Amino acid sequence: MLNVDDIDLHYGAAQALRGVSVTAEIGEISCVLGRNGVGKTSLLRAIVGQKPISRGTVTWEGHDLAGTAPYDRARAGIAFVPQGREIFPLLSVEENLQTGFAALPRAQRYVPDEVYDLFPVLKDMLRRRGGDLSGGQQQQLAIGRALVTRPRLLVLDEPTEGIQPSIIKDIGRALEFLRAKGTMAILLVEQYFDFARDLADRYTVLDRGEVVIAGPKAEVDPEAVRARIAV
Amino acid sequence: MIGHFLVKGLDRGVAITLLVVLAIGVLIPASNLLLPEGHALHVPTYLLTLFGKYATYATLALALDLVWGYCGILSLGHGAFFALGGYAMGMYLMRQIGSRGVYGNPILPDFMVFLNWKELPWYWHGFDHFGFALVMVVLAPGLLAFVFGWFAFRSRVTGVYLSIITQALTYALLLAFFRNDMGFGGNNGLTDFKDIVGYNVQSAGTRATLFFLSCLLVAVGLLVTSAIVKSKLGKVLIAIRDAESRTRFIGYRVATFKTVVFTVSAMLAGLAGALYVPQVGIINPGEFAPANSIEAVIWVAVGGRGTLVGAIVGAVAVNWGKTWFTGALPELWLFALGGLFVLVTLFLPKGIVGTWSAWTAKRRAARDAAPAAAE
Amino acid sequence: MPFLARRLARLAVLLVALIALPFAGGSASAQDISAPLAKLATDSYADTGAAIAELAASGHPRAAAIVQAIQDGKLEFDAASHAVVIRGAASVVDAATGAAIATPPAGLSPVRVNNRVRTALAAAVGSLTLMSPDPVKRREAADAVFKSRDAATLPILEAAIAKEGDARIRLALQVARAAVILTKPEASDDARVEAAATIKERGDQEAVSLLRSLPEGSAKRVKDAAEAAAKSIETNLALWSSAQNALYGISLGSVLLLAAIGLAITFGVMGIINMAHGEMVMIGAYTTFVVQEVIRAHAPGLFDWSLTIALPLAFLTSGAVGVLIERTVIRWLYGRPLETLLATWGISLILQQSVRSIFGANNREVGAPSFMSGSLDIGHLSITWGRMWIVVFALSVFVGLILILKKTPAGLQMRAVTQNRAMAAAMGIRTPFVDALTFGLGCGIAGIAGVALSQIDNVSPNLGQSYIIDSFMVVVFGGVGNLWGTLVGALTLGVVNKFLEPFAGAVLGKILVLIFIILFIQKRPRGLFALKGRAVES
Amino acid sequence: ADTIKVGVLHSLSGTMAISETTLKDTILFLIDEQNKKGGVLGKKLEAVVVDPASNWPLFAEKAKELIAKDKVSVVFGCWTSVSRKSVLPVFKELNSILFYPVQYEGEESERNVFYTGAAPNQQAIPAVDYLMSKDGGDVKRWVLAGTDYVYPRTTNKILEAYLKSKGVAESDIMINYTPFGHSDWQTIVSDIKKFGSAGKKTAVVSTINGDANVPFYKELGNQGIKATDIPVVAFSVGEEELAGIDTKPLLGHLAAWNYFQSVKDPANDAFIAKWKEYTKNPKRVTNDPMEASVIGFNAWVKAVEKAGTVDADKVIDTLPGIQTPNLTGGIATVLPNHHITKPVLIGEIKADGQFDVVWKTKDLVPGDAWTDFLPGSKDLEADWVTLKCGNYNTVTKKCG
Amino acid sequence: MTTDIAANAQLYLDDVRVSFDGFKALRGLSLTIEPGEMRAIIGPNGAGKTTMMDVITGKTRPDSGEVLFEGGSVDLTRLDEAAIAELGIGRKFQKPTVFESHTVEDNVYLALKADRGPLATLFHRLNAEEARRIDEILATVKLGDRRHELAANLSHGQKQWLEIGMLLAQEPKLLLVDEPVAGMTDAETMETAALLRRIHDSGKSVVVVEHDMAFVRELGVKVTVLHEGGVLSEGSIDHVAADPRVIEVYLGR
Ligand SMILES: Nc1ncnc2c1ncn2[C@@H]1O[C@H](COP(=O)(O)OP(=O)(O)OP(=O)(O)O)[C@@H](O)[C@H]1O
Ligand SMILES: Nc1ncnc2c1ncn2[C@@H]1O[C@H](COP(=O)(O)OP(=O)(O)OP(=O)(O)O)[C@@H](O)[C@H]1O
Ligand SMILES: NC(N)=O
Ligand SMILES: [Mg+2]
Ligand SMILES: [Mg+2]
Repeated sequence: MLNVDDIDLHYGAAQALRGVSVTAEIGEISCVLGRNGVGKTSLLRAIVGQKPISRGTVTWEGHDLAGTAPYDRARAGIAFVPQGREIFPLLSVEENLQTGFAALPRAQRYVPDEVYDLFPVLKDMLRRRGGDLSGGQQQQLAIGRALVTRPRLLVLDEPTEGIQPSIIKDIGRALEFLRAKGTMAILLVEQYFDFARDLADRYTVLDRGEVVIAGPKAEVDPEAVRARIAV
Repeated sequence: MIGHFLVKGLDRGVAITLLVVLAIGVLIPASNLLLPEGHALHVPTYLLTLFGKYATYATLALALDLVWGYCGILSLGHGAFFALGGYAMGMYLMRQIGSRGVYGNPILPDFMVFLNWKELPWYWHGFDHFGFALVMVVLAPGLLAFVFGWFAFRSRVTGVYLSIITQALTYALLLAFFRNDMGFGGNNGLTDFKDIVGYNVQSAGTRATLFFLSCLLVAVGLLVTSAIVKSKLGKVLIAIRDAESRTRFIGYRVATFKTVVFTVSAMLAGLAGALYVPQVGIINPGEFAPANSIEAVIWVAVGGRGTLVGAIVGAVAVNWGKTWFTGALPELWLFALGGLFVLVTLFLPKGIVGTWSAWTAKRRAARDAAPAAAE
Repeated sequence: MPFLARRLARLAVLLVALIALPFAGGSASAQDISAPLAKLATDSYADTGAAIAELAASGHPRAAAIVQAIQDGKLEFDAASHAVVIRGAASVVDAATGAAIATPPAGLSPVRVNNRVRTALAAAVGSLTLMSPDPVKRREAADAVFKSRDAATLPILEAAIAKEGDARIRLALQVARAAVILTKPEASDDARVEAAATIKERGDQEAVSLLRSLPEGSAKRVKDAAEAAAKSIETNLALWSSAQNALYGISLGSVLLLAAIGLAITFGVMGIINMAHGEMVMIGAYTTFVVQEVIRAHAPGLFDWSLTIALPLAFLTSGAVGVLIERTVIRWLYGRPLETLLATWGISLILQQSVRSIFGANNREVGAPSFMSGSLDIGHLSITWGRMWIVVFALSVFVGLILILKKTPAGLQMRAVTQNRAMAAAMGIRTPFVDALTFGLGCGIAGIAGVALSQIDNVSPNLGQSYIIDSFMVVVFGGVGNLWGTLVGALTLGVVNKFLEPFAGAVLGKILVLIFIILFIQKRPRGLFALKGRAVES
Repeated sequence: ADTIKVGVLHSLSGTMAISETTLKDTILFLIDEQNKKGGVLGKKLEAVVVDPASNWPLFAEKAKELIAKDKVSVVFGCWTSVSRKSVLPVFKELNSILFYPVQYEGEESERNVFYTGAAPNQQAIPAVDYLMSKDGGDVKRWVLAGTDYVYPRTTNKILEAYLKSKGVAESDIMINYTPFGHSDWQTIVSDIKKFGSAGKKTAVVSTINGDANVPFYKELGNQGIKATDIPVVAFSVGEEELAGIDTKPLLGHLAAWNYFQSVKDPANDAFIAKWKEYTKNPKRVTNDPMEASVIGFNAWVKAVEKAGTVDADKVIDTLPGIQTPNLTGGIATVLPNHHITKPVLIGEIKADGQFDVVWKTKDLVPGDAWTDFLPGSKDLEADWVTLKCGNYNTVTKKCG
Repeated sequence: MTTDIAANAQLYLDDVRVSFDGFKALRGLSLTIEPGEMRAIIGPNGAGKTTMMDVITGKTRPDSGEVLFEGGSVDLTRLDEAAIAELGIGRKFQKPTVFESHTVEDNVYLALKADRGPLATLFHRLNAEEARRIDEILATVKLGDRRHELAANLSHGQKQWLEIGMLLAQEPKLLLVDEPVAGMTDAETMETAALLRRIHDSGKSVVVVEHDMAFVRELGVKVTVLHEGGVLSEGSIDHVAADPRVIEVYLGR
């Protein structure tokens, strides 16, 4: 399980996170919510190792991740679907997916069928360059690419952004399926509240870099959350 | 506009630099002319011309920084404009020699005589008039930059592609001027000048004047470029540098803007070249060498790309280092200079001035924050 | 060349004598050779040349040995006594008799050889070989007669033609015979017209010159036939010459390709404006030099293998320097591509000066293994073996590199890392390792290019500087980030250059190529093989 | 000062470092030797070395620095003509002395400069004469190939005029220019081959300079152009350049110089031995510009001793007439036109990278500043002793 | 008659075709926007919505077809991006692109409607009216407190807002808005809808591309559904939402 404990994060002199704590358990979907610029992405960057934290700890499966490089975190089973898709523009769709092989033992270096089941469009476009895809197609590719690494922690930053309604539903079903498999912890950042509410086992609401609401689904009133992010 | 700008627009660094440059422009020649040779503050003549050369390099760096630092056009051929200005001046100086050449030909420069040229090529006409030469000093590089820029920017040649074709341009000019058949003195270029507007180029007074003019050109160049970058035009240039196509989508004609600054920058470079030639006493195709243009880029980078003052500081610092190292460590100076470049990139990522201003900004922020914290 | 002709005439007489010898029952007695031997002792090139001819004409049994000794630099003379001796491994023998001399004179000095003497030697040795068992020598002999056109050789030529088994050599002999007949005013017009036709077979520039240099007063019929033959050869040669130009172009293109291909990785793929690229090439060339020095000193027999041995070593050396540079400098500059220009320029200065300090400022000698010497002739096309191998080598390196980049996981990772370093790390790719590997690969490839370029260019501290601009031109012209573009770009520039050079000259040709690049980029602002579409803009 | 400063102005980096570094070493070596002998005028000599980095304006700047800042008494330096042209105004203005040790195109005689390398009449013309002779192969057809700059251009202009005066037809002369550092010689070498297959004995006169020579000779060797077919006589290729080439395929090609390392002479042998010892390199070669440096240096030492001062004006006036042995058994005399007398030697390349001297002028040839074969210069004369002028016109009887 | 339609339309696309290396991104797309009309465009990922905007703004040249502006008086396919922008067509990009080394404020300042020539910009001074407009726009996009910060330091959503602000600053006649509410909270989504409606009410033509059905519903305007480079369905939101083909390819069950 992932344990983010009381972390601070700075961009130069500006502080983006103040004493933030979050957890994500295997077999659960933890949702992080908040308005624009409150620090959601910053939190995820701290977890995947793209941005160093200035205080606190991030532990994954009992190991403190301090000083662990992003690629070693990936190899430890953490997969990331970033905001803005971050597709490798000049690699073909297939090659984009294959970048995930780096974190895998030789025997597992193939693209699992569930990726194509979930996003059939990728199968049609294997040879097209990632950068040529439409925005929504790229988003699908980003999620598919993360799944290739068979993660034990899946970190998603606004995965529904730019995706057509039917596929958002598919993604929702897929996340439920992955949760049900019980091999994976899922940390989901979302603005699309209805989508988050349907999936969340646990909420964390951020405001101005601080946690303002946190707790398991049962203990948190969804409407309070909705109100909090509507300010 | 200039008036308004002088009052309001000039930031402190630029203002201080202006004053320093002008002060140097007056004090150094004064010391050279007025103080006796042995005096502690006497600046010897060879240093005067050396500093004069640095000043012209500083102007070239300014010109380059305008297009590279602010508009993202990495020109690897700016030396070409400098050299063209230099050749225009050199042709004037050559014509001034008159019949004092070794062959005593009143019209033809020596190199034409001994290669059996019978008459002056057409493009040499007019250069006996100082005014005409002066016009050509800005016109030749300006026109070349305009035509080159017009086509390249219209075709949306950007990034390294542009850099490399500017390099191809200067390289082609190098080879062309190098050809004796071109009538510019081939590899030897133009040299052995006698006088300029009637004054002996080697006389102390001429040297002092040229030095002063070089400093003045730096000052004017700095004033003009900082007026440009402070204006809305300057902001557009930066926008083009950051996101060219986005700039186009909000309605700015990127090609026009680029062509304009590129041309202005080339003209400034041409003026610098024109002052360079009488001070160093020779202009030859070597000035078109791609390596020279790359060096100019390096001056800017060392001083701090996108900081006008940095361009000046970089040009002077690198060249002073080069002068010093080539004399003091003739066999090791490449290690010293090369090492300097590596260290600057690693430890002063924004160049000397860029890093300095980031540092002072930080201190100012800390100072501003301190009273707030005390409240 | 009357001198040559005269001498060859004498040789021909000798040849006739030699051929006739067996049939005549060996009654011919050797002449006295004291006169030529005396000439050899005067230390005058003119006398030496004459002496060689006389020796060859003498039919003296010692003649061959003496001529051979001059050629080997073993013939010595004593200025005081005019004694002429041959220096053997352990002893000195009298040139005229072959008898060993117990106490050779003290002031012996070698009979000196210059071009004039060398020509005489070649003729003497060569013409003795019109019937030589060695086909190469026979062919050379035929060419010698073709050039001399001496009527006296006709009988031997005819004998040689009759005996010749090799069709090509027979043709050469026939052409030589035709040359003699064509320029012999007393031959019949029919024979001379026929000769013109035979000479046409030779088909080269020399044949044209020959056909155009008929003696005064030749019949119009003969002149017309000769002119027609010359015209036809010239038309044919013009075609060959375009093909030859194309071949030169491809060869120059391969050199450009080799020089640029490492840069296609460090600059094209990684986006580092690598001004130290040329120095990586230079390091490869110096590695070759060191390898050859070691081989010369310790295992001269391996010299033909020197390049083969140098290749992996150059790859490793340049590659290692590349990795070192990447780990110490470049890695801090990702995301600041323009600053790589500054840093690598500095590095390039340092590397140049290092090499200058270690190896000196001068050129160093890198020799060619035997398989790279000489030239390969196909029809009227000619390409030197060295360049031929460079073409082959450049293409192999290219193919290898394409395979690495497109077909291996490492290649995929390299491309991923350079396109989006942060995301590549998030996918589990060890970015520092891949960065170092990619830069090392680019530099290593530059290093092996250096091995090849050491064969055709200076091995000096400036070696890199002379390729850096061309390399950038090629990569950019072809389209940054596209290896195929680099290939086609290099070959195009090579061929364009070679087609411009004959009429524009080398300097203007180069200027025109640069203008061509500038104009071309206007048409295709992202190079020959431009990547298009959204993928590029993002 | 308790030392006499001697400036050394040779490129130690950049394209010319290949050639010039050796000359810097030579001057340092000579200074070392001189100091062992007690220096000059009882003072030790002190070298001031700077690096003008193959950058022509930098030559002028460094020359100023040497004279004005370091106050050197004399400067040994420059290789290319353009570097000399660049420093000329400096030497004139600051009135100092430059010894220029490289063969050059002539057309110059300056009061402050002493030219110890060959003028065209001390190299080019004798070389052509040799090739036209029986010994040289009775050459009838000529390729004049050079790097496109003033030295080759002028030399070829002179040669062209000279050849025509000897009755060579226009169509028997091919002139070709290439850029500095030209490296792809395929086309040109094959053109030469073609030009040479016209049935007349053909030779190449090469004024190809610097880096371009190695690829040129490599291509010659590979295309199989043998010296017995088409000899190449070079004016800028010496032992130093050959050290970078495998010379076996080049056997018999020629060079015209005023000195070869292989010349058997006691002075030369001694010099070579000391040089190798000084450089601690038994393979280190010597060459013509080195000899010119040696002559220049020794002449300067003699002149200073004779004048009893290092004062530039006095030394300049003392130098003409000074005689010093050259390394090939003759005596170099400094002439009133500031050039010197030299023997002309033709050497053939040997397999070991050395030259075999195959021809030599009987007498020393005095250097001629203004050639007799160009219309603009045939009336000019230089004489700094009686006429006090570098370009006296014998027709107008005026100076300059 | 097509010409009649064109003559009355603010924007007129007829049979526009675009292909990339053989892939047909637009296959005969026709669309007419009336002056002062607001239109919502939806459609599956890859349907060609962004490509359509690329065609209108001059980024992509169509292989064939007509793209006319202002009653057919201007052929947009012959103009470059800057000229089209100067005609009064503004665009918000799907992926936010702002001038990262300019402050938030300067980003808006550069976008403000004004003479775009080099000389005019050289001598331009920020006047009071412009300052007021900038304040107003920054308030609208809620970036007033960050106006002096570099745009590079904004979060993803804040950049989206800044893009909208820049679009407003241009005061275009026709606004093309690609996914304006991606990454916004539900409340912000509604605010944005209101903002667009206000702009529409002031007489501007607006084309909005979105996948957020709640937002589209809130706009309450005619909806065009694109699919595989052509129009699949058109009408009110309720109409298209009930279209089984739209449900099949887009909305899902
Ligand atoms: N340069 C290109 N090369 C190949 N295919 C391309 C290129 N550009 C766009 N496409 C394809 O064209 C189709 C249309 O893309 P477009 O971006 O217009 O879709 P969209 O409707 O905006 O989708 P989304 O809702 O996901 O943003 C997509 O399938 C995309 O992959
Ligand atoms: N590279 C950066 N440099 C400086 N400040 C930054 C940087 N990236 C983000 N910030 C600031 O840090 C704060 C948190 O940003 P973050 O990207 O984490 O927000 P977010 O919650 O993900 O917002 P959004 O919903 O818009 O994606 C914001 O105020 C933003 O302006
Ligand atoms: N003077 C010369 N060789 O340039
Ligand atoms: Mg975010
Ligand atoms: Mg889209």
